[in-house]
Amino acid sequence: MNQLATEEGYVTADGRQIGGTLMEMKNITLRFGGVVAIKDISFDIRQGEIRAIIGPNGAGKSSMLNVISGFYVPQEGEVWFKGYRRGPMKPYEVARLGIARTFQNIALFDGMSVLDNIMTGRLNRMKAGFLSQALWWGAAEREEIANREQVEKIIDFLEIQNIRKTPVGRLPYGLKKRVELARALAAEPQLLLLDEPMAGMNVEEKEDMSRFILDVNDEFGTTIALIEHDMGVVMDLSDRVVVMDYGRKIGDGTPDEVRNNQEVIDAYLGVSHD
Amino acid sequence: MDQLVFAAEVFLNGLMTGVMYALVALGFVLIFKASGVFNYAQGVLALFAALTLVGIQQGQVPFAHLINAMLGTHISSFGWTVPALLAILLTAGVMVLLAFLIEKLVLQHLVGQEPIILFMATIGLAYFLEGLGDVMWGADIKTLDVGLPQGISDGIEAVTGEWFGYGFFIDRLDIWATIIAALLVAALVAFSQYTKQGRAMRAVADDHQAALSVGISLRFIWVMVWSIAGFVALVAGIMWGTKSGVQFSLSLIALKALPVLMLGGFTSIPGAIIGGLIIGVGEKLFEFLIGPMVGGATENWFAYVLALLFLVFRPQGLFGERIIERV
Amino acid sequence: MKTKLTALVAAGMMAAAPAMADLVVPNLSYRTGPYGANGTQYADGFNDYFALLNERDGGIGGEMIQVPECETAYNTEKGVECYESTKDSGALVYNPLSTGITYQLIPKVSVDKKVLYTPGYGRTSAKNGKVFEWVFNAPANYWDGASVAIKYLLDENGGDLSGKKVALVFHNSAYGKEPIRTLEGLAEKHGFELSQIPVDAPGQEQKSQWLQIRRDKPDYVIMYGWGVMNQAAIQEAANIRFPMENFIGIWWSGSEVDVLPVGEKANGYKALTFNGVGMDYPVYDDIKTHLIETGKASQGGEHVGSVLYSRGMYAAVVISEAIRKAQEVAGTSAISPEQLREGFEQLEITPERLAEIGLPDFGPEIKMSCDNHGGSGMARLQQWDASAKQWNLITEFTEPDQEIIAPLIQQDSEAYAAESGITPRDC
Amino acid sequence: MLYREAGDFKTSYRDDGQTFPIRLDRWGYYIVLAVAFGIIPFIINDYWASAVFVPFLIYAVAALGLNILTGYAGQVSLGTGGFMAVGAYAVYKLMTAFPDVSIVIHILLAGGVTAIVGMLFGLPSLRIKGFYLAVATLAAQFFLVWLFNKVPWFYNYSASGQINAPERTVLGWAVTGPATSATAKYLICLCFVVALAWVARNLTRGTLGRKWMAIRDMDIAAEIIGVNPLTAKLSAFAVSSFFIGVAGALLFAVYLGAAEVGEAFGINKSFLVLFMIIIGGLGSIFGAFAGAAFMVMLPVLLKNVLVGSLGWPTDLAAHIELMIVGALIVIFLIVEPHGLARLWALTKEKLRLWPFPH
Repeated sequence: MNQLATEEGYVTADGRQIGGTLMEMKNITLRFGGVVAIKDISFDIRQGEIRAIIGPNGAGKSSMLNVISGFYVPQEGEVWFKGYRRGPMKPYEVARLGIARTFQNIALFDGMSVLDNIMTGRLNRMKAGFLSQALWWGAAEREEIANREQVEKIIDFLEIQNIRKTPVGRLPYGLKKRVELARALAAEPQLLLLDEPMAGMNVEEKEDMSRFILDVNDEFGTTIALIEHDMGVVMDLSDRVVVMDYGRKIGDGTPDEVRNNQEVIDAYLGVSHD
Repeated sequence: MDQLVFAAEVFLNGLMTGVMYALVALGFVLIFKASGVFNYAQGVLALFAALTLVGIQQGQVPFAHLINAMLGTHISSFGWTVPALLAILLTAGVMVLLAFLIEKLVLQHLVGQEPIILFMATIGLAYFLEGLGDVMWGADIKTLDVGLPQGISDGIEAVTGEWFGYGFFIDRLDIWATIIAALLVAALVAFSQYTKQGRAMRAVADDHQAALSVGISLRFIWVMVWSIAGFVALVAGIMWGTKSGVQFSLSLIALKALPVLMLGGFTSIPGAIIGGLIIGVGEKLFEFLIGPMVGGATENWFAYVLALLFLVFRPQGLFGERIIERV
Repeated sequence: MKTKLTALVAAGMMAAAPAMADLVVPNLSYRTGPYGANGTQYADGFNDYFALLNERDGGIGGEMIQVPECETAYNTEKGVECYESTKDSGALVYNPLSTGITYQLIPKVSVDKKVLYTPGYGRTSAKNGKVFEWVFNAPANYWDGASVAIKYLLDENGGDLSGKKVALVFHNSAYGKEPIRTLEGLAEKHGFELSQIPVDAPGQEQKSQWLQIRRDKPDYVIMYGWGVMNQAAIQEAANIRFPMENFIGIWWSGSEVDVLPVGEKANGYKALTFNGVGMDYPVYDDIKTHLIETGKASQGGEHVGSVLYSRGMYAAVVISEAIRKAQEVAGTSAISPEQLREGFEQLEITPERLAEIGLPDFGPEIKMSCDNHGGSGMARLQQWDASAKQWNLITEFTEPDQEIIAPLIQQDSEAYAAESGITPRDC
Repeated sequence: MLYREAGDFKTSYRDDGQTFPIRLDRWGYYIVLAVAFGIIPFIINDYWASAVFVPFLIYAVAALGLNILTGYAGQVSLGTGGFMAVGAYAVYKLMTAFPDVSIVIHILLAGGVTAIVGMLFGLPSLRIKGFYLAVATLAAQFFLVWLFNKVPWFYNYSASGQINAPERTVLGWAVTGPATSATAKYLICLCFVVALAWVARNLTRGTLGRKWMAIRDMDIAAEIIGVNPLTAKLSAFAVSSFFIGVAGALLFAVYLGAAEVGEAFGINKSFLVLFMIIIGGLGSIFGAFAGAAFMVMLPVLLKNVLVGSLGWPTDLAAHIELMIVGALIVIFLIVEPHGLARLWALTKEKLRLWPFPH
């Protein structure tokens, strides 16, 4: 049952072909002052797969995601993306490499409409000069319409047509999460990071979101790395899972492998650590 | 050598001026800490307090001008004078009443609004109080005298004259201001440490939600904090009013306190004091050393530029809480 | 509903216009803002004198005078608004008591053909009537004041100021900077050393400036201040025990509000003035009977006799005399601004005339002409007596040093003419 | 009944993205323009120009500028007066140095100079946020005023430090200097306002506007989705300062004609323009206009009513005017913290649904 490990990739249980390494984390260590948030963790993310990072509260999952997205710079270790070692970068430079993300506590732009929020996902693709923008003439207008078409596709895909012009601040929680996903997708990322995409949702909303995640992966071929609390959802969605606890990696493999890992079971059942 | 002695004198005077700035800044900090409101009206509160003090002391009839204009009468004064101490107490009472009204009529309706909205509301309040002060007590320049001494301190001049061959100028009013400011801060610290209300105030400053959940009345705290800030404004008003008369420009001292706030942080009482001292000394020394080269009158902007440069390197101010960015 | 509201707003925006027949002399005053305390007294004096003429004489030459008041708060934009809102109602002459507003109005009045009368303030070089046809600033201007002050110091020192140190403490604005060139010229001529000490508005904190004065030990301090700056400076001077008799203020730095707050220690402070002070003038009997007792005095007459009240009244006196002259020249009582301008240019106020209107020796003799719009430039000194709480006149009217001032006026007015494309007229 | 979007279908994204998607709004806009260009110039007199229209138009430009910085990009600034002074002194230096170049070009260049100065003072915004930044911008305010007062080169070494606008013409019409007619003053300001409002609208609906708003709403998230905070904030400072510089240039050259920096461009200006955008509505082009109209007209209105109609003494009226303005600001914030623009939008929303309450 071991499908891992050839550089060429592997085939998942449901028969999808997974490619080579897209991102690789090598011996990452992250500290805040004296507190070690991540301790010497290595793993990889492959082209086209859905990779999950799970672990109990305080395990360091979010910090890990922030390292991947470039918001935190680890003290030790290397981050490789698309075959190049990534030096310390500003977050917006990371975004331009093709990494987009959503946030645990929804980081939408509340003052803007749904449409504008999603359009911000495409900011890096808009190249019209200042004068063209100021006069709304030539490149600026063409670009706006072309990108709007792309965005409308995503709006259709995520079934949020009827709230297009609504200010985001007025939306219910579940829809906000969906809009945030739409914004990330609008950037057409190579790697999509989802920070607890289903936190705080009811069962129905969770089902919707799971479906969208699978569809995104399926239809656009986007590589997805996600953090999630809900074990059941994670196991159903992901191809491979990294398990963290107290900043260490305690397991890595297919959902089935992880489920049977004794250390993981202990961590989730709350076996004391002393 | 002479330059050094002069600089020392300028330094000391800067410290004293700094205390005067800190007095104004203190009022800002108190309110900001407890209610998150950047109270632009603090300067006008000082003016209003000083106007009220003089008015009560001299037995002026409030709204005399308005009454005269409407009824065609010619009243101006009750014809009595009130002793300074009693007048100060009465004025403090007026400030408490004012705090109550501000809470009731303004703040209560703005709970939960963004800080910028609250800030704007206090600007509106400043306009209103400025107009009210003028209508109540008249716009002419008033002399405020509660018995504080003014003028050069002979003792210090003599002593320093003996030491350095040049007698330092220290204003006796400044010495008194320093003593009173020290007492005021000590009283504030004692109040917040040792009384129930003070502890409640600190709790609110730490965490609004948590304080509410343990049954502290936010409204009461706000009234209290504004009252205290009103009292601080009264003290500042007395000092500045004694120095340069009670009139419109008194409210502009707020502008002198803003760089102090930037430097010291909006939430720190020690910050307000240390910040005041740094600004006072900084602007006086700069005027003394660099001023002559660039044509003088640098004090209005220097404090701001100093605070700005400082902030670029330490965005949270001297004692402000460190900002940790999270996603 | 909406149209009604619009109409209401539109109606509210229209300024109420006085009846056209009277002589209209708008009073662009300021009773609020940073200089409100000073402006109030001046405005009262200005209003009261015209009110007196109306009450006692039935106006001037049978024409009643209207003095619509408009609050400028010493703000140039409000000043412009006041000017525009009053100019179409037959206004003859403006006296805004603000150098800033004066600068705004100088170009406007020449287009609108209104007289601008700025006694003791405004643009100094407006004295040159060849360039500034519509502006008058008699009896004295800022440069005259500086010169008279130095002349006084010369007298005090037996005609020799060489080696003396004079410090100029000034309001760091257009107004305060005015005397610098004159004083520089005088310093060169008389060999004294001039130091400049600017104070930024509002100026309630002047410790640095006075510490500097204490260190430098100038022999004399001359001050060009306004508002709270005056009393703060006098207070600080007292604090450092600067001898008050060596401290001279311009006429805008020498009123009761400037010295009273300082109390006893202001005793001996000197200031220039071009008008008389105190109540010892016969005109006050009339003001008492016609205005105060009938309740028609501005603000109940609480400021009658103060320095600034007297100065406001003096401005009104000059304007009313000019109106009289204009009526005489034009042969009609309902004069136009053009005719008033003529009246100003031919105005002559003799000591006899001043005595006649109940103000003997109240101001210097004024004689204007087509090219001299600034009169003689004479001013005198007054000194504060703190125990009696009154100003005493201590010198006679003194001529300024025209040798220094005249070329400066020539130069500045010509520069203005060149900049604005004005061809100076022949006189 | 008439105000409906039903039946007003959009068939392209271009139509959908236009400024006034509802037909009636579009008509309203054209009517306002027609009145502004076709009727007012013929009936305007000096009083209306000086007391109401010209200051309104100029402050509308300044409010648009500050609204870009504060309303769209979320950076509170109290340096508006100082930046207006930069525009005024820049246009003065240009006018006197190159008298043959068109004043329109001078005014635009003055805006450009202000943009550069604005960017310089915008640099600290990368480190300083919120009220700290607001107070920090006061450094610009005080320093610039001091500078223009102190360095004689800026005022061409005139004796008093006042600057005077000489006469300049556009198409043969004097637009600055004493001989300018009310119509010319009004029209030149109107042209600038219309052009700049259109530019502001374009910028705020496009890429740059979205970057600004993203920074305003959540700067960290904006950075993570790829907005460079440096360029976003500095471009906001630059564009905003350009507008404010143009407003300063117009205020001095067209409206005042003469100015002294401390008096005309003091801290009160900064507060006045800030009031305008908050009362009008942050992050709204319409709000800038509404706020400017409100703050320009209210004092004139109050003064005329209190002094003109009720005959109160001017000082009392001025004091009560202060109280009323202050109270109105507070009441406004309590009733509608998002300003006149929101009030207007809510009214329209109600109209759209009328006569059905929901």
